[in-house]
Amino acid sequence: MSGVLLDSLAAWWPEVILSAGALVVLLTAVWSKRGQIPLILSWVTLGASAWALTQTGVSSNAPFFGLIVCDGFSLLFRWIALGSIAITLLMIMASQEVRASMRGEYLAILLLMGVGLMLMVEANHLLMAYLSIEFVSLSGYLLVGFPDNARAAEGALKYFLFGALASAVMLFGMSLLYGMTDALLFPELLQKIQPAAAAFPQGVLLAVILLLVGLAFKISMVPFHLWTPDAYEAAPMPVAALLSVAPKAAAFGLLIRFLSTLAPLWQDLYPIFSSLTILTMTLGNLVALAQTNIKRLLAYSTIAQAGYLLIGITAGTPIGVQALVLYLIAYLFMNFGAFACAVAVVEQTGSESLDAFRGLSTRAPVLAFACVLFLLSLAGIPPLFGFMGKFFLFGAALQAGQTLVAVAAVINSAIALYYYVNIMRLMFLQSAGEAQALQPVPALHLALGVCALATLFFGLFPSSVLSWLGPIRLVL
Amino acid sequence: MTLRWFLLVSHALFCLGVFGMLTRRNAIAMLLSIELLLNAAGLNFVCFSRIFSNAQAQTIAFFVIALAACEAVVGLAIILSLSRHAKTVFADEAKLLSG
Amino acid sequence: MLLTSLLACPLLGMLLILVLPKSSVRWIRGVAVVATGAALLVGLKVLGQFQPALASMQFEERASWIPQLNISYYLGIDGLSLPMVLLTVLLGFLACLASFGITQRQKEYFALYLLLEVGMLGTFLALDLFLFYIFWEIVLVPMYFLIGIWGGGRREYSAFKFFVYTLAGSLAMLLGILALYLNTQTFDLVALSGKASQLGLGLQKVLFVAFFLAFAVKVPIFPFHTWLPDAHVDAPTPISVILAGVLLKMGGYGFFRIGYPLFPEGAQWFGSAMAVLGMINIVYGAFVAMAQTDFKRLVAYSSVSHMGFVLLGLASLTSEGLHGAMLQMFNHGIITGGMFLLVGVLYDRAHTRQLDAFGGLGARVPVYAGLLIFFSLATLGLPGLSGFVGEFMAFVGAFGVWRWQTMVSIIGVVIAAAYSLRVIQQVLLGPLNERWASMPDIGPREWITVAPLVVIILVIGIWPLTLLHLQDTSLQQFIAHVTR
Amino acid sequence: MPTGGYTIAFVILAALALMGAVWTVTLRNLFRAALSLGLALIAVAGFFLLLGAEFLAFTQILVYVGAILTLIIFGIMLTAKFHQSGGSVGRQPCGWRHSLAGNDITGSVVNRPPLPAGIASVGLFVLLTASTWSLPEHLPDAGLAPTTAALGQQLVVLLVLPFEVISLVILVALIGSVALASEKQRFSR
Amino acid sequence: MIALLFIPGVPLITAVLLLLFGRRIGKASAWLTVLALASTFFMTIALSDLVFAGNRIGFSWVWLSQASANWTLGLSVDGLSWVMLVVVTSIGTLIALYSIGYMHHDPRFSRFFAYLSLFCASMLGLVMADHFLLLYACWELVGLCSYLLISFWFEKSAAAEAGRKAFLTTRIGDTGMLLGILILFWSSGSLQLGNLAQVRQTLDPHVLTLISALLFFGAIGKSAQVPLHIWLPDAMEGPTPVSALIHAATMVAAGVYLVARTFPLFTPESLNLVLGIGLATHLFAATIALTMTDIKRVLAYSTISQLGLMMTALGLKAMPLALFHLCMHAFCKALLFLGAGSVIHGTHQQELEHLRGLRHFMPLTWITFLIAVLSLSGAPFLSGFWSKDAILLQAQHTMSWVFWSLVLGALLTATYLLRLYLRCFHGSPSSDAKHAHESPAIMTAPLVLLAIFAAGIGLVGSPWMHHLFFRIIGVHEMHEGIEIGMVALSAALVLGGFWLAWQVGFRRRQLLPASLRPIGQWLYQAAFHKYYVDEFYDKAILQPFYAATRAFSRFDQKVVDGAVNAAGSGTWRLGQWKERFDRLIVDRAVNGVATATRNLGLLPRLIQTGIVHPYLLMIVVAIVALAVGVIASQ
Repeated sequence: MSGVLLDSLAAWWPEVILSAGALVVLLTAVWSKRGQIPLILSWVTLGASAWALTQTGVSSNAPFFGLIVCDGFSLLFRWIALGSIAITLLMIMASQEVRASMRGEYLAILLLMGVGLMLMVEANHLLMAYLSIEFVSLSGYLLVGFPDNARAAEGALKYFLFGALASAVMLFGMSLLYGMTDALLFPELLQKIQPAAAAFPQGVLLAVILLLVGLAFKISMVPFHLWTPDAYEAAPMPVAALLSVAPKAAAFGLLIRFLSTLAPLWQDLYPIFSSLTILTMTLGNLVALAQTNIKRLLAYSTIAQAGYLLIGITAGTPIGVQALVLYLIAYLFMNFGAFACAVAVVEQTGSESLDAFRGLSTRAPVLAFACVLFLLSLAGIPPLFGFMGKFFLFGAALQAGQTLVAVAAVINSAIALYYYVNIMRLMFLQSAGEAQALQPVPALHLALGVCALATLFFGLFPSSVLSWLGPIRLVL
Repeated sequence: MTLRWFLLVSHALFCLGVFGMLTRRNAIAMLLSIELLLNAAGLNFVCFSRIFSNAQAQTIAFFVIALAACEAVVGLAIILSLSRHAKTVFADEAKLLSG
Repeated sequence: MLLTSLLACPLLGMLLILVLPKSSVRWIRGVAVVATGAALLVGLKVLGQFQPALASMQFEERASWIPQLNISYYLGIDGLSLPMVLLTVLLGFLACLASFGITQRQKEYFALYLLLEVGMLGTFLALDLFLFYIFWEIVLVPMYFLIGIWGGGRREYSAFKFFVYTLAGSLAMLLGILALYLNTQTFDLVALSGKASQLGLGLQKVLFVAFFLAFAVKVPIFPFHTWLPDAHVDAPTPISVILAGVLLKMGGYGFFRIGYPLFPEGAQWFGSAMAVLGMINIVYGAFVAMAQTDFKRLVAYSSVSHMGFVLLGLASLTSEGLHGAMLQMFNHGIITGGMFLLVGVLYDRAHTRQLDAFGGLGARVPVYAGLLIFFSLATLGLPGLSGFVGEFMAFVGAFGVWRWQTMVSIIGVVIAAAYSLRVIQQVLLGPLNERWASMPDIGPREWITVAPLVVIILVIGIWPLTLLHLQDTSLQQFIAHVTR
Repeated sequence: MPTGGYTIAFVILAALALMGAVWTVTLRNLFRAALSLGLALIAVAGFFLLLGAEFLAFTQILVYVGAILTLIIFGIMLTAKFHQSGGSVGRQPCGWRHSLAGNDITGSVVNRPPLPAGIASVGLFVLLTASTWSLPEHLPDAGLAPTTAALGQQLVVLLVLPFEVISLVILVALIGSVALASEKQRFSR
Repeated sequence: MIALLFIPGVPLITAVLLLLFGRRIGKASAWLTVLALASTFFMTIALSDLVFAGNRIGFSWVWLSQASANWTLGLSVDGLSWVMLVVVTSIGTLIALYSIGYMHHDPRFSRFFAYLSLFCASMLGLVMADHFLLLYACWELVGLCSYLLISFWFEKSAAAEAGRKAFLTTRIGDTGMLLGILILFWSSGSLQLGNLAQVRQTLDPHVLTLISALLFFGAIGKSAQVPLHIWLPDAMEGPTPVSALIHAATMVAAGVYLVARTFPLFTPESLNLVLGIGLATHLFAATIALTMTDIKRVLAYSTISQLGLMMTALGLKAMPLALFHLCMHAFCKALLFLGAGSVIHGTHQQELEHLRGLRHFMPLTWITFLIAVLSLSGAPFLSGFWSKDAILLQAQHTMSWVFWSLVLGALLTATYLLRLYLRCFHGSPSSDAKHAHESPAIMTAPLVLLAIFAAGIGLVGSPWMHHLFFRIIGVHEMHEGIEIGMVALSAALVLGGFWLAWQVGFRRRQLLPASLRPIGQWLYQAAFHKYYVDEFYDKAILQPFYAATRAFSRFDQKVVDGAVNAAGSGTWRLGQWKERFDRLIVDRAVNGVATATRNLGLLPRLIQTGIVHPYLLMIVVAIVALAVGVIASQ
């Protein structure tokens, strides 16, 4: 018995370290309300967890009695989760807005959210899936609501209400699915879904759709995207950045795992996915066109990006999944980078309007340059990382015969160019006027540097990332 | 006595919860509706656990209760925060966000 | 390593400029000139070592880049790309000299300029489809900024229009590249020309159209041309030169390197449409050019007209027609490049480009007048100057295949004469407009930028074989491959 | 339990649960709505009993009715002065007593128009019922129901991971809520 | 024979030198030009032995592609081209000489000679070309030089405009020629000029007709035939030596030369076309010449008319005669123009109103002018007589109506020429004429030399010299002897013309009966206004053309570009609309009409407000819809 647990723990050390570190941070926070100690401890925790993650081998047997799996697929997502937390931490350090109300609790919740994120991609059991989603959601609501102002509270409330409904619907779907299959573990589910679907065709499909709603909500898939702009706008920028990347990535991981479990139903589900994929990117892009607030613009941009990511799922092939993961990694860097730029601008100008970017090339050349890099990468211009991701995604769609999706994606890329280039236009083509030069913030520049370097380097030399994707063998 | 009737009840609870979510303007009232939703799901799990004689499904209902508590706590905290800042508990009256 | 060093010259120059302080304008300019000059020298060295009799790729360089996808860093030159490379390094150098007139944000300007040159050269050198696409797209970004920051008029609008238009086209190509790869498992252009032409006719058609869209925007082919007048007009002079001189050629080169060899049947299926489009370009562009009152706009539309000959020549798939198309691309780069330089000279002095604002400058600035007349005559296709040879050969090649299209296109020649003469007349002839009574004649730096072009126009016009023999072998092989 | 009694119990519980639920979502008085929720929750606990899940039934009553509902009622009272729509804060004296009496919570402003929501909910209900109608109908004997002991076994052995995780979740919820709901001025100044 | 390259090469190099260093060379540039042209003349003469022996001297080089022999360009000299060479080089040299005096004070003196050399080089190239491509190239180049020289005094708007008109009008003709060349290439595969006779054998007659008609279209433009004649009168804006060389003697005759050179391609049908156009031009231009009052314009229309005559001869299949007339006309007309130039130089006037009685003040000019007039009018035994006489004879043998038309034409020719002559040199001197002075020797010397040619050169084609001219160009069966009737006719025509000119043109008598006078007046007005052809072209072609260009331009901006912009802004609006949809429509749709009306008043606020419930409702509706969709589609 304890042998099983010990074995299981061997694969789970990163999460254990993260949880323990979070508790320690929480404790120290009680003593030093505003000191640097919690922050340092957080970094130590993250470092230790990352180190543990490097030591974690890919195990084929599922730890904790099969409740979770620590395969190559989840390993990548765990890295994404850790990376997101780390970059968010950097941005928090740089953000005056957050530092003003930053407390140990904040950091602890952030670290614990990391545990939730990792669990999401490891989940191999309906309960674990639900639990981890709730874990991430609850910490998300709290992080959004943390700043001591009405806007944050309002955003948190909205986020909470939408999220609660979505997860409740999902739970209900899970209950129905269980009722028709008598299976809670994913492998078991995979075996029993076929007979169940034969016996209760409508019931199973309904259950699956209810179940997918929760995940669709997390990845801001249209029509479950409506919370996104409000929550991002309300949240402090670093948190918005985190929400735009980490839960989304984890939800994609879980979604893929779910769908590979429900593979026999894919034929029935894929029309939904292909149409919603097109809808998501189109709507995200079109609405982003009309935005004048940088946070909202980025929010809609992330919706559109989710649409691109969904292509990987729509394709339903191993290549598709690999492309999705590749794009997620790219997305991690470029989206965080874009948010980091926004943090720098919003923090120092106090304005969330796009006009705050005016003349940035003279006010903060390095920042502007990095920002261009991220925007171009988001727009999918080679040789940046984002392009590589898109290249694979489009290729996967074509390979799967989803020409319509690929064409829609291409048209959307052209539309999206408008609002990305619009920011570039403001930064470089417009004169700064009265606006002040920006002061460089070291932590932020570190975050920017890391993201920019990754965006450029992996764009030029993607083969290393591609080799990480090799182990992914999930098929929908 | 058949499963169908239990399911009817749970579905009814679920849909009433949804109805509440859609009609209640007061955030706390919406919180109440969420509890209804979760209960409906819990009831389902217990029903099915009974059918399949699966103890694990029952424990899920247990976890659901715990998570419902967490949600209620977080939701209330947010509502309190909002009421302190915006002096309202009406979900659609908070209008600082522009969308 | 010759070709890599060709790419490295501007790239290193760009990196060097990035680390130079913003204020040392003199150094920045120096670095840019040295970088582009070095590229020019390397280009000439390539020309010297190039063996025209070989049909295969020369100076090949290959290194694995993304092994998972069979993508390699694969460069090479043959008779089709060599003229384009020469054009690029030459105009790159001359336009760099012409860029000394840029008075603000020089560091950014020259860095972007050199990046642009890297992209253009890479496009012409790449033999890996993926690499080609990367370079193709790299060109967009610096161009956007170069027009948008240093341009005039509605520069933001024009820059964006250029960006979006071209990107939209390239995205179609991206899909095409992917589909091609999925069917052939390679990006190697040399291998592809063997493999892809085995594809079914239906697929070839679809792929050809996908690539066509990308190239059509760049060429530009009616109705995808409207970015061009705006971009040309609002770009600063050196960038107009590059835009007209090199960027448009990327589209035509794309047809030669990819569109036709990879999808011969598709291309032949598209041939009649291509001929009609070429005809429309020629006549329509000329008509619209005739109505322009802005000098640059007129030249821009004349580009549309002239690039039509490339299409016409391409559509013919005859030796003469293809020679003509290739030659026309080169010539157009030289002639229109020079034309834009001259417009720039005038604009620097007068700060207007309205044709009717001038008049009688012929007596005031005789050297400039001579040059303008020379380039105008080259534009209208006067025999003895290079423009004629390309147009004539395109006509000769196309006439046997696309009879009535060619006949209609000949109207374009007349209108070309009409608008070219109109330029001469409105700017140079008639009584001198007193506003310009003290206008200085062309200066030494401007002379240096234009003089090589004059020589090239004359040399090719009189002795086209200088250029034609470089591409002859490759073109013969091209024809044999496409029409097999 | 004989079938007849079972059915009667079921009917009574169902009636209670639905009544409680309907009141929860329709009563204008929030305090009463909360109490109605309590009624529904107790009815559900009754169902748990009927289904042989005694432990869960007790948990339900303890945690839900005992803790959550109490918490919510406290929440209602804490925010009582804002339970009036239109942002007319402080226009008239109103405290939790008033809200308990249902005096100040007036008219249509409490709820949104019910028709579209009703249609949607009924649609959902029809959908759910229709698609699960074909599920097997029989309920096995009570003797086969999992016992509390089995439940405990599950919790500490097989489900030890979620058990630990939910403690983390609760931790997050608690520290977050405390931080969020408390007056923060003294921390942030 | 690579030495052939020198013939066009020497003037070309001169031109390049003058273009580059003209200002430094200064006045010497004129002499350089004269030297160059004279040397080409002597080179041409040096070739005479070979040519007289009936040889075809050639030199060719690979031009475009080694792969195909079609693109081997070449120069060659045979009798036909040799004759043209002689004309061009001799007249060119003399006119260059003349120009030294005429252009003496011009600020762009060297530039003028540069252009002149360039023209001669191109013209020589045209004449010697052994390949259609080279021919076409030189054809365009002479057009260019014509343009440059017409617009030489570009400060005058009229001159600038005239140059452009000339270039464009001829270019229209050139496109026809280009098309003809293209058809020829694709039907025969060869563009060599040397083997046209063989080509003729292999081609379908209809194709031949098409090709030759198109080539002739080029000739129409260059030789200012109806309907493309409009440019030549305007071209008189150029300096007079230019008019003499380019627009009288050489370039305009290139059209005739082209038809002569490609004569084997012409079929009876196309020759009929040539005949028709030529004859129409001949008479048409002659009538206009009768009414013109500008000395150079009279000559210009005369040129058009005479070119028409040559075309007529070609149409009568009398190619050698046409060529003969070409040469004779070249000398006469060059002389006439130079005389006119001398008059203008001496009086600074070119309107006949202001020129009277010049013979006393400009005797040399007067005499030479008279010789030219008589010669061109066909006074017996002068040069013009021989050529015109032969053509008349030919017409008489073939078609009598042509003959009578030509007789009429000859009468008109004599009339307008003598009218011109009389009004210039006779009568009481006008005020301008009184200040006139004879031109310097550098100008009169060429006049005298040309006068000798104009009077006597015709003998080379006369029976008296055994039709030497025709033998040179390879025609051996000419009928010997002089027909007395023809001589008499010619003399009668000259006399008749003189009488008319004297009565009507000089003394302004009304010869017509009163009843016919309105018609005469009407005809006169029509001719005086050049039959309103310019106006017609302006209304029927130019204005519509400009309107079309503007329409195209508007189309480009409004429709093509507009579509793009509309797509762009449409997307943008769609974005805004979709956002509104999110915010507003969802809300309204779900709340029903009643709520919607209620919300109308609150519209601005609603846009501002984050709406929770409609979003939630949308989620629920979406769930239901998705589920129903999936289940239904199962």
